[in-house]
Amino acid sequence: MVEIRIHGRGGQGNVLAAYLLATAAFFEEKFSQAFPSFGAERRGAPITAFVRIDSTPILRRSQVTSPRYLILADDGLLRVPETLSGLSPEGAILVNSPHAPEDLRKHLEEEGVSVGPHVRIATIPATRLALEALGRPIPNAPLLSAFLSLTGTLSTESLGRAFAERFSGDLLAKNLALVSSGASLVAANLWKEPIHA
Amino acid sequence: MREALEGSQAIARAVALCRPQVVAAYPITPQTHIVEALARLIADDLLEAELVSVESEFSAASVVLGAASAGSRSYTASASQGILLMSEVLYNISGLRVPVVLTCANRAVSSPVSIWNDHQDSMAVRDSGWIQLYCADNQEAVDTTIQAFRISERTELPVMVCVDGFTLTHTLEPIDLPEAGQVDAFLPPFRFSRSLSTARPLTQGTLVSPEFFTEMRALQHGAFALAEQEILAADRDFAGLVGRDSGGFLRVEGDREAEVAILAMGSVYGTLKDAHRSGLLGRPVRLLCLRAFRPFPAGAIREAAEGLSDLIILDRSLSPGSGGIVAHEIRSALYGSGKGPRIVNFAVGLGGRNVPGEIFREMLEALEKDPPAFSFFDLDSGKLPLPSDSVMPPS
Amino acid sequence: MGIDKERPASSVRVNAGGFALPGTSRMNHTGSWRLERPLYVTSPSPCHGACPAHEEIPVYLDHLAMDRPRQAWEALVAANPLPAVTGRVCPHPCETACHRGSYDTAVSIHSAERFLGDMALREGWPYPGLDGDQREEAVAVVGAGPSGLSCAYHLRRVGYRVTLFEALPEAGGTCRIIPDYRLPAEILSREVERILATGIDFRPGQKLGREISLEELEEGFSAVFLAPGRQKNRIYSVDHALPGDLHHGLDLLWEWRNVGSLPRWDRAVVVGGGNTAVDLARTLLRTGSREVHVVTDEELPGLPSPTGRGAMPAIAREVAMALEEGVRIHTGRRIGRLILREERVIAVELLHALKEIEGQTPVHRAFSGTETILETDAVIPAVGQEVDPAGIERLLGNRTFLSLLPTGQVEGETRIFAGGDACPGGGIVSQAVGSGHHGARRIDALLRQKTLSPESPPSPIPFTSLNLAYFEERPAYVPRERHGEARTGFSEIETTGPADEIRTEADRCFSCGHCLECDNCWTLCPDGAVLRTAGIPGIPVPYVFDYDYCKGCGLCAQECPSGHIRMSPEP
Amino acid sequence: MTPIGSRPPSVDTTALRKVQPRFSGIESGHGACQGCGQALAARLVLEAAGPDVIVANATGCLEIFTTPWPQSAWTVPWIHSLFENAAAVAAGIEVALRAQGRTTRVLAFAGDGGTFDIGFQALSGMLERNHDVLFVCFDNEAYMNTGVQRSGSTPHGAWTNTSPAGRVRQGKRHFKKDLLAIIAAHGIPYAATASVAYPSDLRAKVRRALDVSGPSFLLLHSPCPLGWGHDSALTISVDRLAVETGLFPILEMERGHVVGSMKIRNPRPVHEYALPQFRFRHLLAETPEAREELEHLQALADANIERYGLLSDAPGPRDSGGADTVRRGGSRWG
Repeated sequence: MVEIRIHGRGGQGNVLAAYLLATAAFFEEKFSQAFPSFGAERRGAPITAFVRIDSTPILRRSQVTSPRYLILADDGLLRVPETLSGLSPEGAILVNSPHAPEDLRKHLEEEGVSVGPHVRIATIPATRLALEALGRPIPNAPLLSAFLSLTGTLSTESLGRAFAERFSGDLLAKNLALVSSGASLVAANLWKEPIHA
Repeated sequence: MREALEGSQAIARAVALCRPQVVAAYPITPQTHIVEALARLIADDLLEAELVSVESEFSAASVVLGAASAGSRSYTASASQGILLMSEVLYNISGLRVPVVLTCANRAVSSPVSIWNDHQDSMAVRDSGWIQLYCADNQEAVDTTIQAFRISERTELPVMVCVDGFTLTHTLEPIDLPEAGQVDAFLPPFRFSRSLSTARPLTQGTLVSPEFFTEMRALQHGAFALAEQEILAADRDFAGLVGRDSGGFLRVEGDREAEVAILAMGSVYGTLKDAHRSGLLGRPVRLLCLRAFRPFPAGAIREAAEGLSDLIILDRSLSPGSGGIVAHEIRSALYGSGKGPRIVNFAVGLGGRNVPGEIFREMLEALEKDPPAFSFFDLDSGKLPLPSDSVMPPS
Repeated sequence: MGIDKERPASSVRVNAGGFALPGTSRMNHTGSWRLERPLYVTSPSPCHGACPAHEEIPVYLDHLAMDRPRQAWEALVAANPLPAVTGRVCPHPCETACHRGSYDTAVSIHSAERFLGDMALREGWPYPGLDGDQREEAVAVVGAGPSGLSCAYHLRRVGYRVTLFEALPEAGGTCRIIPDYRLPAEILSREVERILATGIDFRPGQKLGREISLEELEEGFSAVFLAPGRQKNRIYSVDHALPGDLHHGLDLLWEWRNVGSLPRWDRAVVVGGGNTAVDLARTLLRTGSREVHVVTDEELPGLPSPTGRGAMPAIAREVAMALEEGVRIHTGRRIGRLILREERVIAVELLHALKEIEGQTPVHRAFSGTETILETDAVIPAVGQEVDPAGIERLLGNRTFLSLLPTGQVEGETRIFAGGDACPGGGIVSQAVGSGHHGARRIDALLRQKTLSPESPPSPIPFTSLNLAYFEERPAYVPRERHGEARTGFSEIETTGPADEIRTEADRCFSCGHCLECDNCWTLCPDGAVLRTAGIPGIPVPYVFDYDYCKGCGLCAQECPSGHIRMSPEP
Repeated sequence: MTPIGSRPPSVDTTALRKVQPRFSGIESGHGACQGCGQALAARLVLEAAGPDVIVANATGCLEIFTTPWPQSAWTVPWIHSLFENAAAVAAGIEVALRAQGRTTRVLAFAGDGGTFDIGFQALSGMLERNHDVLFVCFDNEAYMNTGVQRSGSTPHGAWTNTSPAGRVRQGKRHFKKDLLAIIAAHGIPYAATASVAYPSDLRAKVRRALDVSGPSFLLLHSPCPLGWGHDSALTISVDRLAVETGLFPILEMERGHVVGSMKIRNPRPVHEYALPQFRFRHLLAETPEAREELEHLQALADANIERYGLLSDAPGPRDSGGADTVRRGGSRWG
């Protein structure tokens, strides 16, 4: 089972991101689950959403406390103490950030935030891409497609289908363009591992 | 001082002896006489209190919540629908751990509409976190009311004093009212540790995350263990002053060695005791009168049930689809405690139906006929529709 | 967890009723939500951008509005040591640029400047900032006009030894010939004296190319600042004909200043469109001439010019007053011919003409067949002056002005700087002051071996950055002036405003790009993340952002009336 | 980039907070959304009311974002009971204080749901019984805490999740309840409306309300960037337009009679108000239905202006153009 935790801020569409991933998995006839951290968080406050993907039915209903992957909607979230909590020591973090992973790691170390030595980090400038394409800083499409490309968990085509479930017309076209551009920014299958990891 | 008083008047006088600063209520039968009496005491300057005649029971409960939170001894009374309309606030008062005393003039809950007595209203809010003490007679109602304030203020749990509507509230009988000095000696002036105050500006009524909710609830539940001690201490201490007790958790009377017992709550117990004294029961019977329903005195009940072969439990409320509520709780208290008695649960006196003394002998006789675990004992099956009766109203 | 497991005491333990202690939300650093942070950014105001002397106008207007006139003056003289002079004679481009002008009426900045200048003279306030570390290096400044004085002053402020050479017996330069009705001589003298008293070694009567040479200066000083002005009259002739008693306008103004008398002409024609022409025309009217004409091929100043025609360089307000006083200004005319009897002029022939600006260069055109005759007793050219090349031939080459490098030096030089009218782009006193200040900074940079980035003109904060909802239309201060009969003598026309009115006027300033200390940000932050620091010792700013809690909503920036807050991506 | 003007490292903000020349009833660190109008409004109310108050707060955003146990943003004694009973709890507090001879003032805080709708009965009872309580309704015109559903206060034509704009509907069909008229009918000593866009007016009204004895009521328009769908920076600007269009009249009433209003200096068309807000965006569509609804909204605004005589005859310091003119050096926000 792949367990993913998405960190973002209220109002950025992070719960939607989780739903999109789970929907994409459904299109590949996998079993999936996505849910938010049910809370009273306001727009702008740090929030989390969870995704599970597996090839067998998922029974677990508990929160994802030791994820394999983190998807962060902005690099400032790395400073929120809860963000890194429980991340597998061999886990990986995809961050929406204009900075290079090494710079981010260095910067965090200077601030006393320690990311484990074996934890991999990748970054893509999803906000900039989204602003260019959508005019709004909603980083979902490039971020999710980059994640799928890195991990090889699902195809970006399935992600595109998931987008098509929720969007149409011009907005869908722009999001689909972002899906391809996001995927092209990272090395495909760099983080690939068997789904029963 | 002995006086011939209607139950409601007696309760109002007892409340007044406790010197509440705020009384808030909304009229509902059969509670009205209590509040009317308090209003007269205030009008005649026999009680210095603010009477807030609110626009609903919801606000009555909310006003006493606010008033007690702000550091004033506060009292309200209601019944039936009023208790249910209050129910959201009742949970809130207890969750906030605010000391308040409420008299429930027990009455059935509609529909169908009934203004008459049973215990459905207080039972409906038995999980709201209130201490519930049921009174068997008006003297107990007076004494329990006074004790209730001390219990509530020492435990920071609200107390509901349950008094059968009409049967007690509208019944005049001689009552021994304690002297003001006795009550003052028993009940110190109101003090609430978390009183709203600019000197210590606490925030109350917060949002508690899953991380802490269980602990909050555990703390509230734990307060009921303290409440057990305080109920016993209040009854003992008050008895020391006035020379009579109100039964602690429960009374065990009649033939204490008998193997058959009948348990009742509220005013029916008097009729039961009378039947026993009058020899109407026809055999030795242990008589149990349960006073404390919350906290539920499981230990005391197990002790009282020692050596019983049969225990008849009278319920004056119903959980439809399940059965009597008191019986459920007692059954679970006795489960696993060695060889427990057979428990037979009878619902009686619902919606104010009269419970005569003769009925208890019939119950005892019914024991011989292998009765079901639960039944409506005073049911007139002839009044039930026949299978052939149309469910449609005549056009 | 589990019923029988004892757990170590948690740092957070529940309480009865779930109460919380006051103000404990502070443990929640909501600053982590922020994607953009507000910054207090002081941006150049349009008035500052337009001020040739680079005065920080919103700063001193703020002090003045808050009834701190001395601090206001000190902020003012940080840029311009001659405020009583410029407050009178500057055409105040600041007021033209003032954003308030796009809202109701521009702030009367010059009135404030003048008020502060006068108040300082009256109170005898010394210049601030002269008690810093003194430096060994000596700098020579040539020319004690406004540019040289400004340079000397600013050099003294950073501790240099300064020797100021002046060809004339007195300092003040061309400002000396501004008529008293515009600038009383006493005001100029007192401001000049105050500058000279800052420890400047003043050497009057020392002319470059006469008593001193450039080489001597280079030898004896670490750096040289040349501000010789334009002292040589342009050659004037019409068809090579000249009256025998030709007087140049500038010379007449000097004569009036030094001797106190002028030749008596019943009628006079002054040629030219500059301040000299206008000053002279008005002076002639005041000293007995019955009819004074000004002839120029330019337009009246201050009018919208659809065709790119050149306007008179004279100050628009002065031209307007000259007209009020009776000076007859013939715009779009040129003298085609002098009509002489003997060597005396009796009339001039006027032609329709115009001056057009094509690219950077003016083109003069005249149209025959439009001739008219204007009778006169004198023709006085006031057509401008040139740099006197004496002593600086090496620097001039074949040019008529001193050409500067971006770093302030005269082209081809490393230690010789220049400013004022001798360089391009001069003409008004505040420009001269500004060029002196600029030269001082460049000299300081050279001597300290600092690199100053080439100064790009400050880009003023746009009008749209202001939040006008917070401003109210308010009547502007109108300077009091003598009119009609009261304006025939040499008493000052405009008077310095009363303190309360000037203070009120200063308060009309929008403080574009500067902090008004209006409390908007402090009042309107939903997160209480703006803290007021005004009045707290040791904190030089009126507010600080508490980034521990600022969520970056941008409300403060939106509601800042003066555009002083800017949202910037989180670093 | 180098932050210009960021906090100089020597500034001790904790110490600085202690010397702020104002009373802070709500501390920083609360969890309100960026640009929350209600957080600002509540702080302004308490600034004017001062520390000698007790607050009874209804369920809603304000309650949630200020009190995630064990934290509290409040520095005044504060109690939250339920959604619909803030007025009654406040009444109880007030009688208790009266009984004890304490002079602390009692405030009840609720959103529009807790005032116009579910809390209305308790409010009416509190007013009728003449409790010395200032009830402040933070009116953001929908149920925001539960995710933007329509309330009795939602204006006509506004989108909410339960009054969506669609093929045959243009947002809320019904009108904003004229609560002030209902409050007025109680004949209480003082009732007023105010807006966060005019803090001076707002605070003056809080003080005036606390000056009277007996019940007083303040309807405080406070934008919700989330629920109204506007940029978080525009909270004040949008609410200024609410006033300047006439959609939210600023009024003062004594004993049910209008005794004062904020005149509108330059009335703005409602489309200017609609433009920055998602909840009205459908009214700007190029369809006859949208146009009609927008005209309807304009008519409602015009009707308010007419009904209360809101047009300004001459510019004045208390009209919509002059009420928040800056004063150099602060202190205008009296």
